Amino acid sequence: MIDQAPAIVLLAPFLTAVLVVLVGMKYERACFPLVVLGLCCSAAAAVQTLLQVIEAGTLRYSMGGWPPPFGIEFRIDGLNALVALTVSTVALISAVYSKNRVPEENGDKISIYYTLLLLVVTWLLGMVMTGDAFNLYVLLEVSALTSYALIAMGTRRATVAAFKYAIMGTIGASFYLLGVGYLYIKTGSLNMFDIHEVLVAENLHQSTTVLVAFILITVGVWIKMAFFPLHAWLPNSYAFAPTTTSCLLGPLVTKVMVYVMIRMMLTVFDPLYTYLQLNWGNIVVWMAVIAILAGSLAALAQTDLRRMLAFLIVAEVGYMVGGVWLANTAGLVGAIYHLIADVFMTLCVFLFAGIVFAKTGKRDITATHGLFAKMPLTMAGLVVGALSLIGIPPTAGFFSKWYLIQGGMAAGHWGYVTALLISSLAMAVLFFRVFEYAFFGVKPAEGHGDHHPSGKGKFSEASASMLLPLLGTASLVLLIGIFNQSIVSIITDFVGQFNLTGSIMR
Amino acid sequence: MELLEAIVDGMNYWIFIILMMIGLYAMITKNNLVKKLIGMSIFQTAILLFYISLGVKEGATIPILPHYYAHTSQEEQGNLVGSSDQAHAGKEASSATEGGKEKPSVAHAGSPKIDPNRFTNPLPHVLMLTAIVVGVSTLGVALSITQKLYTEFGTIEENEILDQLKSGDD
Amino acid sequence: MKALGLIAVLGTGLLLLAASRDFPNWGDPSSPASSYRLSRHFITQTINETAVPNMVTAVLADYRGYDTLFEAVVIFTAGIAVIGILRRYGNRDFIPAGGEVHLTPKQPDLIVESTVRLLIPVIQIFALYVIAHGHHSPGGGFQGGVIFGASFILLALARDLRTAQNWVAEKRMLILACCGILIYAGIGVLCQLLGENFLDYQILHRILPTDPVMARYHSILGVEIGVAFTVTAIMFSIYSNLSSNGQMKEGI
Amino acid sequence: MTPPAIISITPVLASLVSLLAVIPIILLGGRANLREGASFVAGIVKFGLIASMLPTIMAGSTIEYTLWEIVPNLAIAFRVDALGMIFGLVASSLWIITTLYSIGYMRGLKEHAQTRFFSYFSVSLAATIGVAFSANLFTLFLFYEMLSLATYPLVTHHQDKEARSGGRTYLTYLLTASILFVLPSLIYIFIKTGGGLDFVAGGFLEGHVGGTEALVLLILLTFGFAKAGIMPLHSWLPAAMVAPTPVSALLHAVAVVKVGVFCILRVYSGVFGIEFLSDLNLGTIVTWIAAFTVVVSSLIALTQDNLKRRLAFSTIGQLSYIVLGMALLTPKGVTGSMMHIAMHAWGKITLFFCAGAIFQATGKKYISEMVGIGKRMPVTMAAFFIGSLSVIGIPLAGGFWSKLYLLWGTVEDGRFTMLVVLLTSSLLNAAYFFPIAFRAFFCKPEDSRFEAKVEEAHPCAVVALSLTAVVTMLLFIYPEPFFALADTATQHLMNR
Amino acid sequence: MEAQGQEGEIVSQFWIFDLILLVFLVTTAVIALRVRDLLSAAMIFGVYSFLICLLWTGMGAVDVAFTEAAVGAGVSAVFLISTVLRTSRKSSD
Repeated sequence: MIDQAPAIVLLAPFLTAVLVVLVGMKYERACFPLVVLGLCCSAAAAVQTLLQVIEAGTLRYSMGGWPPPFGIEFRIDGLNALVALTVSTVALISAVYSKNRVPEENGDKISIYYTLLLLVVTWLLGMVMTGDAFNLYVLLEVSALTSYALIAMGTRRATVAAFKYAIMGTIGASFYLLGVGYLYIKTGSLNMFDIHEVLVAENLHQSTTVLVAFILITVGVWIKMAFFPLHAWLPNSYAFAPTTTSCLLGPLVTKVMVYVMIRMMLTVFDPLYTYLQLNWGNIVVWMAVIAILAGSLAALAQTDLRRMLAFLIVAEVGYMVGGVWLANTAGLVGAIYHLIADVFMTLCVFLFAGIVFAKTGKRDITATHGLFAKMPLTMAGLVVGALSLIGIPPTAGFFSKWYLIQGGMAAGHWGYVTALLISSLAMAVLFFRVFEYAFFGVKPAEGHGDHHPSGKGKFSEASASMLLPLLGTASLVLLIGIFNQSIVSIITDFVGQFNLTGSIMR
Repeated sequence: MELLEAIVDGMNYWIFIILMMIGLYAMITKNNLVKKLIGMSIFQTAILLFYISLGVKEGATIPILPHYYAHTSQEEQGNLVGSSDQAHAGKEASSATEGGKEKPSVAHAGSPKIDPNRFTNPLPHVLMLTAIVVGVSTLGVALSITQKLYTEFGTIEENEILDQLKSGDD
Repeated sequence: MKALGLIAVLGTGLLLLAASRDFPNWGDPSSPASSYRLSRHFITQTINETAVPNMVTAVLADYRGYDTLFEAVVIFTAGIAVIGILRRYGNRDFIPAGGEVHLTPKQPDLIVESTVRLLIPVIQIFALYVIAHGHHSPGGGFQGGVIFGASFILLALARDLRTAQNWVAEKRMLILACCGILIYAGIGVLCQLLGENFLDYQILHRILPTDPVMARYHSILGVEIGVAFTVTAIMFSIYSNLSSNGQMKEGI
Repeated sequence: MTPPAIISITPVLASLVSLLAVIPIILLGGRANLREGASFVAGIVKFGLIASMLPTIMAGSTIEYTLWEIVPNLAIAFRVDALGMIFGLVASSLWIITTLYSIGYMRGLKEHAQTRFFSYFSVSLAATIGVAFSANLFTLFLFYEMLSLATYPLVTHHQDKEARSGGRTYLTYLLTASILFVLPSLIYIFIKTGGGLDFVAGGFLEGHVGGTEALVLLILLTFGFAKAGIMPLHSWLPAAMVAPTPVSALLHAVAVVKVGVFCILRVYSGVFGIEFLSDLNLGTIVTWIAAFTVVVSSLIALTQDNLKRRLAFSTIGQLSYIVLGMALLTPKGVTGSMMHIAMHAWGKITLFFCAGAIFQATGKKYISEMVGIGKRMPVTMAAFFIGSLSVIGIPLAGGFWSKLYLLWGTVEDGRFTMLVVLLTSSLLNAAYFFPIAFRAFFCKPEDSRFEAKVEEAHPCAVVALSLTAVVTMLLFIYPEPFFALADTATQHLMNR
Repeated sequence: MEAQGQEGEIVSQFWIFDLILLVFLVTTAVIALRVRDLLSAAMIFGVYSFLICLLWTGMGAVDVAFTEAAVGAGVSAVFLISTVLRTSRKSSD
């Protein structure tokens, strides 16, 4: 009996999406439970896959039973399995969160919205699992396509942003496609692992074509992940999209693209090629430094809460790109761990922003006025997410920064280390500004006077479907931080196969 | 004549690059949204052109087996593949192909052995079929966004939309 | 913006040009893309392994069937996305910012209508032929589906969107699209249920009265039909949304 | 001589108990008496737990417990030694008294959000004890950050404009310094030593880093623990005086600032090692920085009219005594600096209690308004006088002993400049404290209300401040426990 | 074998046909982007698609050509036209 878990990870949300269209025509209220059920199956299968990978090493699943390179193959190692689990968990959380938001924001298109949501999850999962370079292109383009729709279902600013995203996203995906074509012309293969074998066996690393392919793929992926000078599409898209959309796409899309970059750099091209032969690490890390600083500073200048968070994503992308290009184990482990940690902490703050928007109808940072008194649990969720973004132990964000800084120091790249620290500070300023609004919002009667005993009546927390995901994510951020060793050991196993310099301190 | 051939040889690559540059330039600089999208389509077809070009083989025909191949080999395949395991057969077949590489042009009409040089490479075609579909889907979605923008802003000129956003409250 | 765009474009062009000197000769049969075992296997072995003479169809629907499933879902996604973005339900008084676009009302034209009436069945039969004959000639589910969808579009263009909608209502189209996807994915899942990988058609010989190779052959046909369903439905759905600006009232 | 380590969970419990106390405090939020009862119980349990470890530590042993290995080679681990014990004892005993005092103060002023106040108070204490009992630099850093964050709501308790700007300054200084200076040094040390951050009596950095690196690390770590208030990173302390007085008292005279100097002491002794520092002659640089802070802050204190601000600047100076004593790197100096943690804590908290009591009873904040106040609040002002004695270092109060040892340390090292600095600063201390007490008792009050009969603050507050004043005097007569602990610690550190 | 010979000849002379097509292709692409009337632009884009479909037939990619004829010259053009009619025909550039 062949193990089907890897396929189910993908098929569950996909088939549910089709069902949601059919069922949604008649019974609109059945959509939400169906979505949650589908995503639960997916998450369970992802857990199963991860466990198998931990137990038995790389897992292979040939679609159509054709052995690679003839067919398309899933080759799931620790990295895929971890990221897939992350994606499906986030999808599940956002789906639960969407229960009240979707009817409110897109009341007449509930089933359509849910279908698109499930489809985008399918695409993202597919991207994470696939071992075929061309298949990845299809998924890349289609996940973007679905995102355009999910974003364009928001306000009119979101529509403008979606168009911009459509143009830039197509350019990015097309660059990637060209890059794959350039690889194909030299190797004749499309399977990622097979391409790598041919590249090594025929010593194609000297060829200009392969170099151009590398540049095209990297630039294409950078556009998609909003790496700093190419980030123009991101802030407005995530700031003005429907709440659930930004909760789902904001954390995931950029991170999945970082995964694609890592996969391309390490698995398709060789680390020897990307790190040693090209030797661009220094330049790219400096670009990452600029991205981190620009993202953080731009975030400081925002007054719109979600726009501010969107700029944080730009900064976080800089973290990861820099970490990967540091070209040592600690940096790479840090980048991958940060990928996972950042998904949850970004999700946490986006969920918070959504709750604030739902409760107050305002997008501004000042909308958080006095929330500590009114919604203490919600604020607790935000505090965890924010502390993690700032990098305060024992949240997940601290440990990712810990490894990244180790990587930066081991590579002797002090600019990167400084940028990380400065951006931590910028985030501290950002979030404490929010905390201040939330804390000082209620003017106490001339500073004194005990109004606590009557305080219980004025609590007005968000509904459970919004609050529980936030608290769940917050506790995940803590758990990922506290149990970071087990995650890091999976990542280390993955990174270990590339024999990079500088092991992480044991 | 040789010079001409040299040009002709690289011609498709040249044209692909030119078309791609035209499309990309239109995507970046055109102000009208529909124009941007036309540029996008041209950009995408340029990439298709590139892929198809690299599948071309001198002296090869379309990747559809003529009838005589099909019939003979269908008789053959009864004992070639038969009930044996599929993946196993795949391996066998591929090793047979490796052998064929050393002595090409063994193919003659009627033989079940197919000369790979007689047919164009089908793989880029398959890929580009998918890419066309993706392209038209993107175009459809982008056009619907354009229409939505028109209903919301009353224009499909990018600068006018941005001006409205700057002056507007939302 | 223009200068920046020009620089970006020229940069990309130069980059691509730089590599093209390194390319194998035009049409060289020994270029890596053509001589690698992947391409050779597809050319020489498809007939043995799937019994389909059209290699493109075989590779599309079998070797890379997983990709093609997504190709069909791409179309499906696009259809849903267009509905999501554009569709406006109900008769709410909605005045777009640009004002209502008034097209000149369509005059019934005898010649056009009769021609179309004559043409549509022919087109549809041709579409069916393209779908069914995809194994032996160019064509397949996707092309056939587009042609089939185009026949409805033609109807809507010649008569009116409402007339076409009477034939194929919006919901029915969506159901058709879903069915297409379900046929495709269903075949894949069936293979899983029989104990093989997703989309591994050869195992279907257990329930089909054929050997494994012919099982592949027939499954490819089934898959193509699924694709055709989806493409037909979605092409028309996108068209009707785009041409009526999401109102589904009057087309162009 | 390595004393045998005892594995016991007691230090963890000691830190946890006040963290857990938050739950009953929140649950009992509505009923003030029970809520504060819970605080009390937690305080007493905490003190009991710490005191129960005292005999073991006095015997020269240590108590260790590794809670959780969070990153390979990096654990949240606890270890109690003599140095940590001094600090733990001071902080936990003062918590009980401060709770008593804050009941009086908060009720007297009818402050809002008292539940929140007591909850964060407990959390801060948990963090403080965590710092005291950390076994490695990482755990130390963790609790250090926790303390910064937990005290923020306390500092900004009034939630008005002034509190906001004060809180901003407070967090900006503390977080900036710790993230920019401590964290990178931490990781750098981690990489250089190949994964060791555990405090070792003689330091573990020797052989891993060169002279210049050591200097840079030393400076980064000295300034990074900005809670120690070494100039120029001191401005947060006066700014944080916007907090309610019990907070200022416990956190800014005792817990927070002492955590800062304690961290510096720990790093000097446990990371660098006294011998390593003196080999590289790095102590001198720090003594100069500290000496500068001592003199300048005393001069600034002279010019302050706001009593709490004057106390704040006095604290900055006194903290630098401790750093200075450590940086002398002589046995007597180190002993003196450790004792000064305890002695100054008792003295200074008395002074803050008095300032709070005055404010609560009369609403006066400025020294110029306090002329003749001794007639109205004799107990408070008497306690104030005793507190001043201790801080200045005059016999009859505990501060005398620590200052004596500090002076002895300078002589031992032959650093007469430092001797002069210490003496000058003592004079300055006297100059800014004595006039207050003098004018309170012997001048004719400008405010006629002071003529009236004796009217002290809320009884809880008075009891608390009398208690600390008495203890301050007792410490002069019987400094034995702290002296013995400091001596044990010094021997342990100096003899490797 | 006969068939092969014929094909070979066709291929050897194909470049003239190819060249003409490619020149037309670039021209139509430029015109489609230059013309100010969007309806014309959409039409010319249809022509462009048709040309590229011819080119692909010449290269032996019949399936792709078929698809491009149906999708590019057919459906895409209709989509573009319906959008143009539903929005505005005029373009500023």
